[in-house]
Parts: sequence; structure tokens; C-alpha cells
Amino acid sequence: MTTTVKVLYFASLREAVGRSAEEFALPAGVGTVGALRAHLAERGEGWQALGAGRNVRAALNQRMVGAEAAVAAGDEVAFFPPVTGG
Amino acid sequence: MTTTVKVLYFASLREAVGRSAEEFALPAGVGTVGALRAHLAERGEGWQALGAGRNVRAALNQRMVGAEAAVAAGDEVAFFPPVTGG
Amino acid sequence: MDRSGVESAAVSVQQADFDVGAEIDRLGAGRRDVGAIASFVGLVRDVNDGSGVHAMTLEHYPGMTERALEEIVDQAKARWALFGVRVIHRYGRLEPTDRIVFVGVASSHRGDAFAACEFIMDYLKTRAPFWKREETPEGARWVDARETDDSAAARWDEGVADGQG
Amino acid sequence: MDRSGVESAAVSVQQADFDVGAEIDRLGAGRRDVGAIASFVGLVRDVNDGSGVHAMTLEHYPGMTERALEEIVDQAKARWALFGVRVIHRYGRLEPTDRIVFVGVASSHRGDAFAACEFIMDYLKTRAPFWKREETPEGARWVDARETDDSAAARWDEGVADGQG
Repeated sequence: MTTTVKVLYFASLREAVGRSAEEFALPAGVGTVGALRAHLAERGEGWQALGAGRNVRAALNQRMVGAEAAVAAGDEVAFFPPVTGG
Repeated sequence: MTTTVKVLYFASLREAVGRSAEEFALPAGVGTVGALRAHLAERGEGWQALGAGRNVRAALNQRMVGAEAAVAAGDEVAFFPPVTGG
Repeated sequence: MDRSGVESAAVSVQQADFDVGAEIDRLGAGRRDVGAIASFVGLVRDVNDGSGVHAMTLEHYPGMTERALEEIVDQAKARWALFGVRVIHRYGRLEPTDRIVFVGVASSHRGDAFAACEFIMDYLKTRAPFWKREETPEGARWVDARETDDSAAARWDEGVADGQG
Repeated sequence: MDRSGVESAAVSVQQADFDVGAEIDRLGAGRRDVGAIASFVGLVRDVNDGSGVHAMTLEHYPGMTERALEEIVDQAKARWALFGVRVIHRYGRLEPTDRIVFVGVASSHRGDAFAACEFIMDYLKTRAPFWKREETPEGARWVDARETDDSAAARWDEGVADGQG
């Protein structure tokens, strides 16, 4: 049984963190998209792009969600800047 | 020098009055589009389609106008029902 | 008001059909700063007010029609930042699925393009001298103007009052 | 919700260009009660925020993109009486005058067609996961989201509150 989440990064955020995707083992106590974001922002160089002051959006299993959305092993979580298509 | 106005009729109004255009000698005292309409409405059978209670629009020299628009010899005046294009 | 330098006729009143894709392409052609093209196509429907419609004939007022449409286009250009506008309206006998009218508007941004396109259609519906006569199983009839068309056009007047007057 | 019986894909996310005239024709094809087709084409501009743009690259989130666009189309269909909706959005490298996006909506009446078409564009601008990276003389840069896009999308939320809830 999987104990990780798949995390995706797009656009300027992908460039800042230096990767587009990873499998990430959910630490104890990290149960929401917002907590996962705060946890990742602590990783150091580049990762402050996920910090509290930054305009970051999130999707859970390919649907836009807020920071309060519950995340569990097996989920796909994506972080990205506000979209600019169209 | 001309002493007449050209009067045009369109759509259901054209059918009601039985003509699409005529040269009409402006009678004394008929100085506005509204007065012209009232005068024509008195002509009898069919012409009551121009009567006061009917929803009739008017154009003076190919521009939509209200009843108060001044009309003079040489003008082109058109009467028609509300438009239904598009 | 047309900033392209090359001005083609903005308005056509014709019996012939038209090529929607080609008209939209032309609205963007020759400039590299067009970001948005909004367009509208009106078609003949086989039903109206509960009756079947076999065909319709569009009567118009030659001369005034072109002038009225050009004035509507000029008003749109005065009101929004537009690069190009195209209006085509057919007359004569048309059958269900036939195209009646095309309005296309090119601008930098979509807000102006959408607003101007809908404005032109709303004004055209109340100010361009066209009249539809429908052929139905119950006989031919002149189409009555809709009150909703008057109110659709009137909301733009309110917009003027709210704006620069 | 599509009443045509024959349902073709409403949404395409692709690198290839598309044929606007053919897409609009398809929206009206096979039914005789379509009276109105509103459409929008978005193009790459050679200027943005004061800089020249040589080209841009559109990144997207495969899988989520299609899902997000389909949800936007479903919302439009739930809100207005529509016969057909078509959304095409390109990704990859594009140059000025290239088409980026097409939205087309077929309905009985023009009010629904215009509203749904603009609604879809406004929602797409804030909810579909695309990101533009522009090449300018000063180097490449990610395009910043506009606050006006958020407010354009938000006005439709107010519309829901005013309506049937």
C-alpha cells in the first residue's frame, strides 16, 4: 500500500523548485494541502516560492482546492502560480 | 422647385396601404412627420394602419426619427412597423 | 477611427451567403496586436413562436439599411477600442439553417470585443430596417418585434449614462 | 445535457491549429432550431505589458486541463439553454497572430449564446491550468495573472446569487 503522494509543480514554481514531479512520503501531522505546502516551503533554497506570502494555487487530484483540503496517501497534489491561459 | 415629399412604406404597412412609395404634395399645416402620418391615416380603407394607436416607426431621409421631426418638400419619409432583422 | 490604415467595407447588405471563417480571418489579418475576435452568426430557425417555419423573406430599406448599420458600427468604435468590425446582413428568401447575419469584432482584449459584438447585434435588432415574413403551415405572417429586443438595446443606453455621458 | 443526441467532444487541448469556420459550422450542423452562434478566438499579440513578444510557450497540466474545461462547459450548459459548445485550447510554442483558443456556443437565442461564450472564456482564464511564458527582447518571462481576469470571472458568481441560487 502506498504511503506517498504525487506532487506536481508547474510554470515558475516548477523552475523555482527545480523539478516537475516527485513522490513524497507524507510526514506525520501533514493532513491538508496547506500543511503540505508549508512543509515543502521549509526545504530550503528555491522552496520559499511555496511560502506563505506567495501567490500559489493548488489542485488535489486535478481539481482546484483551497488550503483546507484533506490530503491522503495516493493523492495527486499540484502547486502552481495563478493560471494565464486563454 | 419640388413641392412634394417622397413617402415610402415597408413590410405589413406597405401591404396595408397597398403601395410601396409615392410622391405626396405636403398640405398646408403639415410640417412634421407626426402630422404627415396623421394626415395619411385619414385617407380611408387600409390607411388606419398609420393611426394613432398603431405601432409605427418613421425615418426621415433614411434616419429613424420621432413624430416631432420637421418635414419639408424634397424630404424622403418612410413609415414601417418595428424592425425584426438580425 | 479604424487604426489599420487599410479600411475595407465594414458593412455589407446582400442576398448571397458569406464565409464565416474567412471573415473572422480577415478581422485579424495584417496586424500583430489583435488579441481577441468575438463574432456572432444568426441562423434561420425552423420554429418561431410555436409555429413551424418553412422559409422566410427578409425585406429591407435599401440605402437606409447600409447607413443604419454604419452608424451602429461607428457608435461601437467610439465606445470601445476596436481594430476592425464587420457586419453582413442578408435579405431575400432564406430557409432554416441558412445564415442571416454575421457580426465580427477585433480588439486587443476580449472584454471590448464581446461587448462591442453584442452591442452591435442589440442595436441592429432595433435600428436596422429589416422585416421578416415567415412562411408557416398556417400561412405567411410578418414577425412581430420582441419587447426583449428593445430592452436588450436599452441597457446600452444606461451604460452611456453611467459612463462619460 | 447535450440535446443533440450525437455528442462530439466538447473540449480539445492540442498543439495543432484549428479551423474556425469549420468549428462554427459544426455547432449549427444537424439541427434546424439553432438561431445563434456566438464565438471567440484568442490570438497571440506581439505586445504585452509594454514589451515586444517574439513568441510564447504555453505550458499546461495534462489531464487536469481537459477536466477543468469540461467542468466549465458543464456549468455553462446547466446555466443557459445551449445546443452545442466547443472549446479548443492550444499549448506549446506559438507566435504573434497564431490562434490560442476557440470557444463557440450554439443556442436558440443570442442572449444565451453571448453570455455562455463570455462566461466560458472568463472561467477558462482563471480556472484552466495554462501558463504563458513570453519571449521578449529583455528575455523570457512568465506572464503574471491579471486581477481583471479574477473580477471578470467573479461577476458570474454574483449572477448565480442574484438568480435561482
